[in-house]
Amino acid sequence: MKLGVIMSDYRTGSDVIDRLTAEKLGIIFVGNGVYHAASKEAGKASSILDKTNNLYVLTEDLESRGLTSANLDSRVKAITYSDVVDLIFNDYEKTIWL
Amino acid sequence: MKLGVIMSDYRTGSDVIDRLTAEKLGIIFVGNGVYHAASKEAGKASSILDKTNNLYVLTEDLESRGLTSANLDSRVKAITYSDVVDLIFNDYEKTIWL
Amino acid sequence: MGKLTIGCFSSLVGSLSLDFSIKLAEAAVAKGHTVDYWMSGNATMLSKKGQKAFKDYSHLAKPVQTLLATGKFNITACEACAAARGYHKEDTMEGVKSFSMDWYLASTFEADRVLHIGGD
Amino acid sequence: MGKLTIGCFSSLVGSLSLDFSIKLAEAAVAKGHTVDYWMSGNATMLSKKGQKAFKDYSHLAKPVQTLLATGKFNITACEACAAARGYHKEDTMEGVKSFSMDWYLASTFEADRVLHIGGD
Amino acid sequence: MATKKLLFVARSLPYKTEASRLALTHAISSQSVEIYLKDGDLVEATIAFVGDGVMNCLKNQQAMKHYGITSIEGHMKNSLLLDMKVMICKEDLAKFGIKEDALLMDADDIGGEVKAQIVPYSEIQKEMESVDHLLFC
Amino acid sequence: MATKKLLFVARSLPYKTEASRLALTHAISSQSVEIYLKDGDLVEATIAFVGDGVMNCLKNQQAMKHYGITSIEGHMKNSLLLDMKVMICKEDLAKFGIKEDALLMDADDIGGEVKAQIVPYSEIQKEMESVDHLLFC
Repeated sequence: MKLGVIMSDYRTGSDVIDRLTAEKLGIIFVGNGVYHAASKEAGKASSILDKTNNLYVLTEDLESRGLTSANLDSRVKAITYSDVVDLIFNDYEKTIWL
Repeated sequence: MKLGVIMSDYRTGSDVIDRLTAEKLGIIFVGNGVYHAASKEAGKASSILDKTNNLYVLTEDLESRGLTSANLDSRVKAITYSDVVDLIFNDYEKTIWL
Repeated sequence: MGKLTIGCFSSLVGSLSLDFSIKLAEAAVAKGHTVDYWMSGNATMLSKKGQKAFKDYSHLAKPVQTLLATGKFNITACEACAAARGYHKEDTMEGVKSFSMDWYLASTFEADRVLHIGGD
Repeated sequence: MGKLTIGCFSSLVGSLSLDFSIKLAEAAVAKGHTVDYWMSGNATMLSKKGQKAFKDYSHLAKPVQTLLATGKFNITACEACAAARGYHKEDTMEGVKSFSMDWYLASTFEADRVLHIGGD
Repeated sequence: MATKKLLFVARSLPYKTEASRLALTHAISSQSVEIYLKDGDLVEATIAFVGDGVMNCLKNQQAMKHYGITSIEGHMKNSLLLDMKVMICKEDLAKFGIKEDALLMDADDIGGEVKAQIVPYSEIQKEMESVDHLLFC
Repeated sequence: MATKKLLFVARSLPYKTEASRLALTHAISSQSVEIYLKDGDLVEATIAFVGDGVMNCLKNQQAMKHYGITSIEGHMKNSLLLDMKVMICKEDLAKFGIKEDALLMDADDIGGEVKAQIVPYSEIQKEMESVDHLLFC
């Protein structure tokens, strides 16, 4: 299964991602999910970032919150709405929203 | 300060309670907060229950979720809406909603 | 007897917080207290007239009318919050007032207790 | 080109999830895809006509009209969810249809992709 | 003639949001979907409860008594009456210490023949892989 | 002649809910509350950001550019322009590694004279004790 996960929250949903398995897994951080990609707590990055190499963050949602690519974990790629559409149609067979 | 906390959630808000200090602190579990009073994870009760001796749960919300006083931690007292009103007016000077 | 000001910001159906706040108001009024009730944010959904009662959804229009009839319950919606959601004068349930946010702040002046239910 | 079915269950203002879903629909339609858009739960708030534009609140009525004009965007509200909230025929924004929940399930039959935004 | 398979995965606690209730009512509505489709075409919906979502499956929910709304339990019963597949995650029940006798497991009393299934997470994962579309809520 | 003091405590992340935005707009509305009160009576509102709520205070929020809505930062600026007391929890900033230069600290550019204050949690606790009503959101 090629599974795209749109992660929209910061404080809930990590438990779901922890045990998901997929042949190919992608995580797109949107909404308040962007804090996983652009903030650290006590110096530590979110453990979700260790789950896969296919990590994306929606630029619009990052910038709306006063964050920029300078804040971004180096493993995460900044993308646009247009890119999200392409990921959904071309890279993953199923997409879920958390 | 005599502070009443109405705790309406299970997965968020514990961080706020952890560092609250009050001369008298009461916690009333309502909504999905009732799981703090009536469920255990891996055999352990919610750590919020250690915060004060003044612990209450709203019977209506407990029963709506299929839980009963048999599930309740022995430190928590089951009360009604009418009791909540009395706690707000008579026992605490300020009330917050988490 | 005291005055309780409740500010509710939670959406109508799908969060029982609004149901809690109305039941709390009922219990307070039953004990002789007066209640000022402020709806802001998504809680302004409660002010919409014509809510149809289904068993699957909270139906709070009726308890609000019963509370209003006691004379001990004032209910006001945030005007801008309501208009942003498409609720205008003709959409509003009977007995519900509409003011700007300072109404809520003013209500706390005389209140013995304030309960602010701040989010969804 | 494909078909995307989006089901959105989030409230109008106060959760940017609804904004996300409309912007995603815009991006999909701009690329030539078609979009079926299902509003259920509190997302039916989007179907209310007369939403006033303020700078402090999301205003999605306009992008919905622009999407409808492309002919590649269908938008339907859950009939019961809307009625429970007091939204009836006369309350509904132009171009928005109203069906029972099976419309959403049927839409997924031909959909290449489904995105279910399930809560607030 | 084709069948499309959907899996609703309910991961949220009941009542605070409508997520689990609407997952069930939407899944149930698959039963009347033919009116929109060609003869022989079908949409088949399954529902799985994971994580905090297993709390939706407790029996004796008194939501009607206290709040005048149907319980989630009632919707589960309807889905079983309609022969839908309902899965509940075994590991999550164990985490919360919930035993089978505390759960709504069947619709016997209203004539249902199908039972809810307590299954390991791995089986839910398999179901996730086999369906056409996944709907988390 | 009396003054009632309120403290709004914003503990939620911005944007996903309106909680922090409405805390600020309601607090600001204390400035026009006299029309409902007797001469000399006042309601004074203060706002504190704690926990995840400190994220509301980041500057350069581009919500208007991307979503057509005013930023939380804009509301903070307005509250400082109106001489309201705005507190931001020092320990929570440290936890997230956020430095003062990343925050909206003043409304200098629009003529404001008051600055936001980065304070230890203990000072926010003291404020909680001294006010008449506490409004968490």
